[in-house]
Amino acid sequence: MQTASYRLVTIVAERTVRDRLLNTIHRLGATGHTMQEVQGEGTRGLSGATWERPSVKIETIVTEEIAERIADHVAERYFQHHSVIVYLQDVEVLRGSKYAPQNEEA
Amino acid sequence: MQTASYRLVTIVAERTVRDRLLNTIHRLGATGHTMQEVQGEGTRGLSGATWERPSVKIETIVTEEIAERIADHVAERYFQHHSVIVYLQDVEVLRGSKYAPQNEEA
Amino acid sequence: MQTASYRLVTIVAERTVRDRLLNTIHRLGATGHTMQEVQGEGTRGLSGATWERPSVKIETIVTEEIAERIADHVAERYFQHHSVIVYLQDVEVLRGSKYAPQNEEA
Amino acid sequence: MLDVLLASLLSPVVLAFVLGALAVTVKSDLEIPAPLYRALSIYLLLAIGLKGGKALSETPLTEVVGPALATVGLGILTPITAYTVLRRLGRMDRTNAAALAAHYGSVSAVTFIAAVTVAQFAGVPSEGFMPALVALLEVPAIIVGLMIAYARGERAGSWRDAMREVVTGQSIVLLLGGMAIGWIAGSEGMAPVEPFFVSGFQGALTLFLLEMGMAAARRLRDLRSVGMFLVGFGIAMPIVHGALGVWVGGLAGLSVGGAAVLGAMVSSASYIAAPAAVRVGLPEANPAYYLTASLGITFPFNLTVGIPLYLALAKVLGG
Amino acid sequence: MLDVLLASLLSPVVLAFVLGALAVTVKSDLEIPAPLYRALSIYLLLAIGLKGGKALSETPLTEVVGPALATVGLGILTPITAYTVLRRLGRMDRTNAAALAAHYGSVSAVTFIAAVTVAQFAGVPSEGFMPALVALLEVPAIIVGLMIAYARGERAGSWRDAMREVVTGQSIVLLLGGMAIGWIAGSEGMAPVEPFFVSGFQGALTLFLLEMGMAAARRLRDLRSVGMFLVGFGIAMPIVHGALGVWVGGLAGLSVGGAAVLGAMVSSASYIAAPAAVRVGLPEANPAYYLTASLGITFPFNLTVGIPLYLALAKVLGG
Amino acid sequence: MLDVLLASLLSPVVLAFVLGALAVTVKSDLEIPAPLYRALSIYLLLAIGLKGGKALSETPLTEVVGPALATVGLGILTPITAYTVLRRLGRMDRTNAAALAAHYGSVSAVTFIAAVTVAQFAGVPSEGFMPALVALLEVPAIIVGLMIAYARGERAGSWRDAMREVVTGQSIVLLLGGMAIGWIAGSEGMAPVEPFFVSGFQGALTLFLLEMGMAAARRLRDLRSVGMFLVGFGIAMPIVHGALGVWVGGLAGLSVGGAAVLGAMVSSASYIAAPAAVRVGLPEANPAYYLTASLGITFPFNLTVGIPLYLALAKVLGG
Ligand SMILES: Nc1ncnc2c1ncn2[C@@H]1O[C@H](COP(=O)(O)O)[C@@H](O)[C@H]1O
Ligand SMILES: Nc1ncnc2c1ncn2[C@@H]1O[C@H](COP(=O)(O)O)[C@@H](O)[C@H]1O
Ligand SMILES: Nc1ncnc2c1ncn2[C@@H]1O[C@H](COP(=O)(O)O)[C@@H](O)[C@H]1O
Ligand code: NA
Ligand code: NA
Ligand code: NA
Repeated sequence: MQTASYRLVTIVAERTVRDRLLNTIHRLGATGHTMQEVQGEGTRGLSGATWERPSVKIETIVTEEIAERIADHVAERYFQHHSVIVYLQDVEVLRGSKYAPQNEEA
Repeated sequence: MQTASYRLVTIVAERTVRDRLLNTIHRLGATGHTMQEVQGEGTRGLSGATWERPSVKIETIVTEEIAERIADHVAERYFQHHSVIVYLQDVEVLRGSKYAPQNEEA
Repeated sequence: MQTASYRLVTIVAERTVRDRLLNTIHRLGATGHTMQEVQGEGTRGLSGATWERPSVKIETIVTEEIAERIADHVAERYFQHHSVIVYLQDVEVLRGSKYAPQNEEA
Repeated sequence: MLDVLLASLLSPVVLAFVLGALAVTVKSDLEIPAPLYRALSIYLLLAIGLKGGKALSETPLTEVVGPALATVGLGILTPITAYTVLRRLGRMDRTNAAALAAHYGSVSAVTFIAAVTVAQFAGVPSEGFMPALVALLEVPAIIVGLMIAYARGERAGSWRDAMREVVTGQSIVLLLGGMAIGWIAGSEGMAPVEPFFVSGFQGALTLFLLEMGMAAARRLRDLRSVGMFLVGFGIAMPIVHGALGVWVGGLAGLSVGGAAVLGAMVSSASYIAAPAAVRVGLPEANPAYYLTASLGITFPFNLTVGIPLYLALAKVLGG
Repeated sequence: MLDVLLASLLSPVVLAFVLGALAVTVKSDLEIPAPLYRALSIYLLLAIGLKGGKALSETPLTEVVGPALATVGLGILTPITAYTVLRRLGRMDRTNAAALAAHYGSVSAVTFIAAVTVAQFAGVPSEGFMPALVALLEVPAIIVGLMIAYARGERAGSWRDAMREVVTGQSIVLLLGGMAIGWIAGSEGMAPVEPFFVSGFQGALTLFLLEMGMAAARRLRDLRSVGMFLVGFGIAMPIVHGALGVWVGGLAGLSVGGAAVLGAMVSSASYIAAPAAVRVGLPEANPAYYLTASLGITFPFNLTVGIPLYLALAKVLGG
Repeated sequence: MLDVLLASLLSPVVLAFVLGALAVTVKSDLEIPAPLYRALSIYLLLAIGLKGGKALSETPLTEVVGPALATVGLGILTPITAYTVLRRLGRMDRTNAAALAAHYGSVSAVTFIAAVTVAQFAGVPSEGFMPALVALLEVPAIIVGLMIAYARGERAGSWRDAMREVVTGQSIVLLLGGMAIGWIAGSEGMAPVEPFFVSGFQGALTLFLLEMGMAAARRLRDLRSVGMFLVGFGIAMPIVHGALGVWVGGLAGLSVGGAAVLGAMVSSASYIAAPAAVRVGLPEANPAYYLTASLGITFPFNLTVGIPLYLALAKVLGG
């Protein structure tokens, strides 16, 4: 099994910022993302309750460098006023090249 | 990018214990959680199939100490008779203070 | 808190291969799995959009050895022509024995 | 008898159940989205309640008392018969026997609906207040079943949580709530919502049974694991309880149709309210037993053979 | 008056709302699947639009102009009154006051529907083109509310994004879109879809209000955090705005029923369009305030007491 | 001709499609919950089947044989014509040409429904057993398309899995299953479920097309990537196949309406059954091609211009 190390960036955000977040992520170099609807609770109270649009959890596997770019951008642009959190983890992926922009082997 | 290290506690549980679990988690010091509906299979067979209420996956980012408290509580209170699993991972978060009770900087 | 180290294998795949994937995973020794519907975007474009069947994210906690078997199988069998990705992470679980085939203590 | 059997077997509702089972057998990728299934069950329970409540608002209480008492009595008796059979003949451990007792004492709303439709079709409509009896039959058996278990020392589950689960469970809330609404609103107030809750009912039920058929077929795969005795139990017990229900229903003054429907109710095994309560109150009981028996064996049996049988019996006793 | 109050209080729609609230209070495990709730709200908004559009296609424009202008006027005025009250009497900070102003100036579609039903029932049906007024009332107030906030320097949110959110929001698209469809198709084209969108409407609304009741009850838990003043505001402001709406509606030439419905619309607080826009345009505003007030206090008040009140007022003024 | 064109263009169903497309264009946050979309497609397919089955139970088999054979013939012929055009004129690689052939040989259920509605409206209703032909037309083309591909050496996908996917696919199961149910239950048995499956049909279709419009609009964004030839193909091929269908339908003894509907069926491209099968059998084919062409180009074309065209043609040939 030939794996490569990448970063898994997870963003949990209220629905209103979803599309802007997705655009940014891909603009900053992510080659893909996986998304699901979630409900959550945090310092701003409940989010994604039935009667409002569900919050989303966005996961993207990227290089260390792009991960930082994404995290920084989200922090600066959304933290102050939106229900958004970001966290990073290491992952080993197969087909590493898949997750690096213009497929430079990772 | 200024990150802090925390623990990501993930609990997958049958629906019946959901609300009790959420209360406990927050009582034990979690500042928030993210939750989604899942289907699963394990030693107790299928759970969350269509005709019954879906199982839930609860994720909470907490300090090492609170993570242990939660894990221990779940183990002792639910493992014997309920479809519940718990696992822990390290995560790097932005805005570390967010996840520590009464915001003591982490 | 008495934890054991295992591998968390995450597979994101288009719906058509779901059942075959689940069978394989369990055949290769997984004792369980957790699954949820997701939407995604990658090199093959969007997957799991409204009008088609949602993609799935399958997570299974297994031993290092089984993790490799699963990853290799998926890579060889699905990568070329299907929308499938796989990544691995370390997790600490309670009740380690639960995730090892024929319950040999981990 | 035969024509009724055929008519009920060949109704779209039953055929949809068969189609669902077939779809699973041929490994079709047909899948009913879970939210649709849940939406339908909420709709069906609320609709039953509304209809029952409206009927109650037009029925003199005296007519209801007899059948109501009979129903509660059966709800207390049947879990005990079931438990005894399982322990004596089945040599089953106490916990699982008690869990199954709770299921077979309680009632399956869908079996009830099917029975009402068949009776209607057979020209012997049941009383309009029958849904009230469903609500009455659902709870006691579950309580009795759990009591049997708790009567025997230490339990993993929580009695209080289990009771709360029973009385605040979705099916009770929707049934009783719907009945209250229908009763308060009366036929005049109900008129505007009837196109949705009454005309649409049979169709929604058809869609619901499509998924039920799929769920039952999936359950059947566990048949081996539950053993032949449970299979026999899942067929014989309903017949006994059904006959009992028909007989008592007649004594309590129900019409032929009403007695038949009560028989079907008593014979049926709960697979929504009871499992939820048992998971909380008797978590150590094995779901494979009570789900396979109630959903995989008894429900299909009643839907196809049982209901016409109870109807025939009611005609014999009642005519 | 009283009979109308009772009739509206005891309609299945309102009772379903109460049932939902009760279910939350007794901690029932009843849960409306989120997709069902969203499906129902899409259905209801589209249905309102379709009905309104069909009605418009049969109404001479001249009849609509007056009420339309009056509605827009009220949509601009009411956020200002609300803002002033909140700042002067409530000593509330500018941001939250502006956010609440946007909500109370805009309209709640469900309150509108309930009002139409009650007026209908009370024998004073409202004009068929009323849905057009809902679309007209929804937007301006939100814009005014945001303008008030943006008029005061630096903002976290984006004015452009907020405007886009308002005018391309789901409720506007479905209302206006539905109206366009209904208007173009006309009564002949609409006929085939009416069993679905017209006959089913009241029933779907009942199911929808079941969840609304649950949401409102959950919101009420935050009551403490919002303070007594907001509670008073959530009841007094609707009465003032409602009376104003009834009065202006009458002057604009609406029938008694129409004036009552306009009153209900003006008095109501948006909890779908406005929150969405405010989250984007005024993210620093606290949702606990505007959601609890509009969903937890004003909506239930209007549904139960408000609407009959405005109707009575309309009869007095109009008769 | 023109009045029919208008009538069909201005029907709520088509207008809803346009509204959906517009919503995407203006970047509205309108979103149809996926489970609702799936629920609607299950409902529509089952409803078509039920109606068709009921009609079959009332039709002498002899009337059906001719059209049935004609349909199967067209299902075998059209994928070949499509493949040839794509290879010869389009210079497209074998895999993608075969994939597209499977789609254009098969049928789009929604196009079928729309055609039935338009014919109905135009006063030339189609035969009641037409849904049976949909089931017949869906499968063969997909098999032929895959055979063409597999005839040419090593394949990534699995022929067996693909075949299983085709014949056990959700649309076939629901169509055939529904037909069986409707046929067995007959008009008497169907009566109770018709308010749900028949009266509600057009409205549910409207909601469904709202999402279809959104999906088509999103697909159109990929237009650049698929190239001008495919756009032309997506419009010209349906016209040719449609004309062929109308002509053959007439020869096979279908009424004017029936011939027109068969034309629409033959001209349409599958976007549910075919994609599912192709993903399994020809995973190396590029979805951007077959989805954009069938969903983004051919479907809208048929819905707006195609259907009235085939109807006009049928009148000319038939009258
Ligand atoms: N400690 C936490 N653990 C997991 N998820 C969290 C945590 N805190 C916040 N979240 C998620 O992030 C969302 C926004 O958080 P907040 O801005 O604090 O309300 C919440 O709705 C949760 O879904
Ligand atoms: N090995 C595993 N990997 C991932 N999830 C699991 C695993 N085992 C159990 N689960 C999840 O935990 C739930 C309860 O497990 P169990 O109590 O073993 O039935 C299952 O329904 C799954 O969702
Ligand atoms: N970089 C990525 N990060 C997260 N998920 C991804 C990534 N790339 C692909 N995926 C997921 O894997 C699925 C298949 O990817 P692909 O085969 O590249 O289209 C996508 O639909 C996404 O759900
Ligand atoms: Na029973
Ligand atoms: Na207002
Ligand atoms: Na075709």
